[in-house]
Amino acid sequence: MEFLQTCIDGLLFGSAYSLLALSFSLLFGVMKRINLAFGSTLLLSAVFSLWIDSLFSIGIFGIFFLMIASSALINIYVEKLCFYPHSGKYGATVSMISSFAIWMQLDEMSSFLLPDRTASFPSFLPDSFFLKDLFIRIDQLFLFLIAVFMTSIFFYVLYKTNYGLLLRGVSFDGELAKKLGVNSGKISSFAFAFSGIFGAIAAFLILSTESQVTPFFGFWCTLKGLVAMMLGGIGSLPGAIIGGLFLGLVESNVINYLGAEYRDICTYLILLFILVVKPGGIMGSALLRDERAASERI
Amino acid sequence: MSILKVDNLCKNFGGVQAVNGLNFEINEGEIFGLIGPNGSGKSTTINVICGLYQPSEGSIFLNGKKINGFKPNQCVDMGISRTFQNIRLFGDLTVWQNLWVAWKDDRKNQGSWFSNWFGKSESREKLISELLSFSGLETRANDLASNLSFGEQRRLELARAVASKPKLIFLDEPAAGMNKEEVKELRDRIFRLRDLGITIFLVEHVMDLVMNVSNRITVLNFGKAISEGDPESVQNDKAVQEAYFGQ
Amino acid sequence: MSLYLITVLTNICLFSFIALSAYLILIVGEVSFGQQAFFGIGAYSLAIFFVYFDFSIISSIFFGMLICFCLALFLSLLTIKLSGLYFAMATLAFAEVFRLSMNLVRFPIEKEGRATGLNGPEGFENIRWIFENNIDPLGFFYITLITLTILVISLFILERSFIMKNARIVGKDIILAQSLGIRPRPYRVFFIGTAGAISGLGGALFALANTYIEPAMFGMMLGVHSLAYTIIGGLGLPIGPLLGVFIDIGLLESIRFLSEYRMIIFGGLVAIILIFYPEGIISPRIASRIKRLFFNKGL
Amino acid sequence: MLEFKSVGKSFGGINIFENLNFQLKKGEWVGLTGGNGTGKSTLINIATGFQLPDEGKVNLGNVSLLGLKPWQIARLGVKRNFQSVRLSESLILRDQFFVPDKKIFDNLEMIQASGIKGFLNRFPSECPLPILRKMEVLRALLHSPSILFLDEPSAGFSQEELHEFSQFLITYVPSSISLVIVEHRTELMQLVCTKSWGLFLNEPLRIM
Repeated sequence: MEFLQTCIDGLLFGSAYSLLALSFSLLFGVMKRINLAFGSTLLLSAVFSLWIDSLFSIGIFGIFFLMIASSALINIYVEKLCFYPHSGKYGATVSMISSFAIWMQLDEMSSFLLPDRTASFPSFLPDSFFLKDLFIRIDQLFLFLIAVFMTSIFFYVLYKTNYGLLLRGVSFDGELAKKLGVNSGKISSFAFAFSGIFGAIAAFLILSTESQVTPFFGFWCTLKGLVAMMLGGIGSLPGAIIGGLFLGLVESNVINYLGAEYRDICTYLILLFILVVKPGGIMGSALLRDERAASERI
Repeated sequence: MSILKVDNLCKNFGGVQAVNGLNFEINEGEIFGLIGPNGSGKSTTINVICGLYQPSEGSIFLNGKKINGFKPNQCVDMGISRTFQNIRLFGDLTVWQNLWVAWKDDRKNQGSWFSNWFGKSESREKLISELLSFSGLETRANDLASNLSFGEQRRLELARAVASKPKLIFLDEPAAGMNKEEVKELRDRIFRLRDLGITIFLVEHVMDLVMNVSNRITVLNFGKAISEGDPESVQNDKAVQEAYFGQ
Repeated sequence: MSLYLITVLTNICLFSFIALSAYLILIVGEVSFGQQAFFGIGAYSLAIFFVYFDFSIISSIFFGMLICFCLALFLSLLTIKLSGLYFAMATLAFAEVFRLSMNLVRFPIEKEGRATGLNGPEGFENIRWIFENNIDPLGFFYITLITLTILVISLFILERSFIMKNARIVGKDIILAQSLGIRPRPYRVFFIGTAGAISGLGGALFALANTYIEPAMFGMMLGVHSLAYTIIGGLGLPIGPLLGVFIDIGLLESIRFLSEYRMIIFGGLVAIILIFYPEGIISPRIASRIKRLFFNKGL
Repeated sequence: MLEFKSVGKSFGGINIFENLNFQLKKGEWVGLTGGNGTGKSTLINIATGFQLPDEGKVNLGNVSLLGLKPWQIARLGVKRNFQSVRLSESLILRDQFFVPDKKIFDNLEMIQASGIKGFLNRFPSECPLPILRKMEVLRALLHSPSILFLDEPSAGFSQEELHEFSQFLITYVPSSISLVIVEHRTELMQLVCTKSWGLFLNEPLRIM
């Protein structure tokens, strides 16, 4: 029963990781780029919304929508500054470093808006109930349900809408899509904004279950999203979901059986192990060094 | 009336003159052939006109409008589309989706925000199903493009070029690697496109095809036009024979 | 020189080591998020050998570097098939495992009446070599400067050898390298190993300078910073990373009067520099131009 | 020397070639021609180890090349150039031979006579195409090959440049080296090669 309880806790919280990993996977799949500033855009949008709330008291829904809007805008800013100018073979590294610099910038802005280092975040439905012997927090359950709902929206947008289709086209062969007349600049802005919106919803849910925001939240989001994506397998959207849930499961079990201080060690050990043994992650298939060299057009 | 006019087009890559002072004019509704030995600048010409490269010099007019320095997507919006020398498809999209990606809405600026994003457009469904039957791929509409055979992929590429509703299509070596039967089919398809009122710009190696379908031909060598005229006169031109077979 | 200036200069030298290690890995075409681990391992090994086992300072540093070299070799063999983001994440995982386990290891001792030794997140205090030997900050700055100079000079010598040239082809165009008969793997393994050792050397000096180390010093921020230094500085010559460190730490310090907005300005500045110099300020192309000016080899 | 035995290769359901057989003897200079998509480049890639055939054997003397890595094959003396010139944009030509300086000085005469000398201090973007192609051939020659594959070496050449290039090959490629020239246009082969092969889709290799 105790095991079941930890697993349920892990899955419920892991769904948040899944959302973060999906946002990452979207960008990596489309742009083949890593956006290190991702977490800090979420942090900044959260802090900014709280700040506006403290001035005009816009309420929890106001915060929610403001976070979505500001996160989308900041993501487009990041795209224009760090990703749009860099293309080509070395573009990946350069834009990663560039986004790192912007990460610093955004984090600094956040701490500017958050002078007390921590602020309380409005929580919703802070109740809990027992299902037989299982203790379940309503907001966590809500987080899980929203995550499932958001994931279906994610897939709907990607597979059933015009923009989603163009996005997948660009992700398969950006050069070709450009030659066929797809405005890839617009599509990549769209991808960034979309992942920003998506991440903002995830961040909102996470923050309100934790009911506070600290300056470490940005870094935490980036790392957890990256790790969950790598665990599941880069570029595979089901992989991102499974990676997130798996990460949640591992963490809650490690906390329960080994203690909280072992949580991150075990996560990283598992990540290292999976990278070495099955580099593609749980679901994906990685293009390894030799295969990549072979598939490159000679 | 001329649909495309190229005036003194030059393109050099770091000292290498790929295209050097090219002039030609294409009339609406004709099939124009561009031939020349490998490395004579045919592909560069296409790429410059389609907006992949900036011309170093000269100007390109489409329907009398200067399109120098347009981005590829702007060129497509102006009604230019193309196929590729090496087949390039979106391998993890279905045949149907491949056509969809290339499809352009007529009412681009009138459609509401919602219909641009989510809407099913009747004109799109209609055009795509027409294209599927045009290329003989009706039964394979929901297969992944990467599972098609060579010939089918070529046909899909051609159909995809038509999906953006172009006025002018560039075909970059569409017959490469095809056997006689397939070349014949391709010829019929090209004629059907012409009958639809689409102007065709054909770049080929396979002489049979070019000589059979083109109204006019320009022969390129070292980035310069060395001969132009109707197929017969080009075939008999001494300069052309030299360029192809040496002295 | 004021004490403040000396501290800044010493820091520039110390961080140059980790930047140079990131440089070597970037040359063979990889990106590592984990150089901070070797910086930390160097620091911790020095502290352990010096404090627990009373090794001489030279042999402590040497064994620290050796451990870093071996671990880096091990890591590169472990990740032999990985590249790009996969390699970066594997190194990050390795670095984080190291850092977090240092949070768990506690083995405090008392030495000459002072608490010292491994002590989890509270860190390793009282590595008192500079006090025992009466080395003032200026003296220590000279020590690091001389070490760094020797390192940079040997990298310049390496630059002219076939090893570096081949490594650069492996990093730049692995297909061409293979078609010329160059075996890519040894270069990769050797360079990652050496990078580990260099980073470890920097870490050891860092521990001596600070007299106090804690796991939080060796977080991911340090590793990504070292990458940023190298990318901004450029991959052309071994002084590129140094220039990067100088710009970062130097600029950070020089616009201190804007303290509140410092990172806001600097972050944007780096992004803008990268738009105009995507290959860094001393890019390989510029390095070639410099070589063309100065060494004509009679050809 | 180099032998292909019933080699087959297909990409994603498309047969590039099947049952391909040929033998390349020592010192033979062969031209290989064929249309687009007939697998000329694939053949080079298989011979130099960058791609694996689906079936068949590839032997160099008594050594099977299957399963060897490209660098191992290159060390056995099978060298190649690339269709798109592979020179690093950020290095001047002099630094792109990738051999010890001594070897460059030993072959200085050849480098000088081939007309590259004036360009040794320039970046590839500052050199005309023929120089870059010669540079690639020279680089391969300095790595002492026994078999050399040239993938479309004369694409984009003018008539004079082509003749100069063929003269360059005849003068500087030692006759002990087997040379395979893959070309669209047959001109260079006619000038240089002793025999030529044609590769056609779905047909076995035809000796012309």
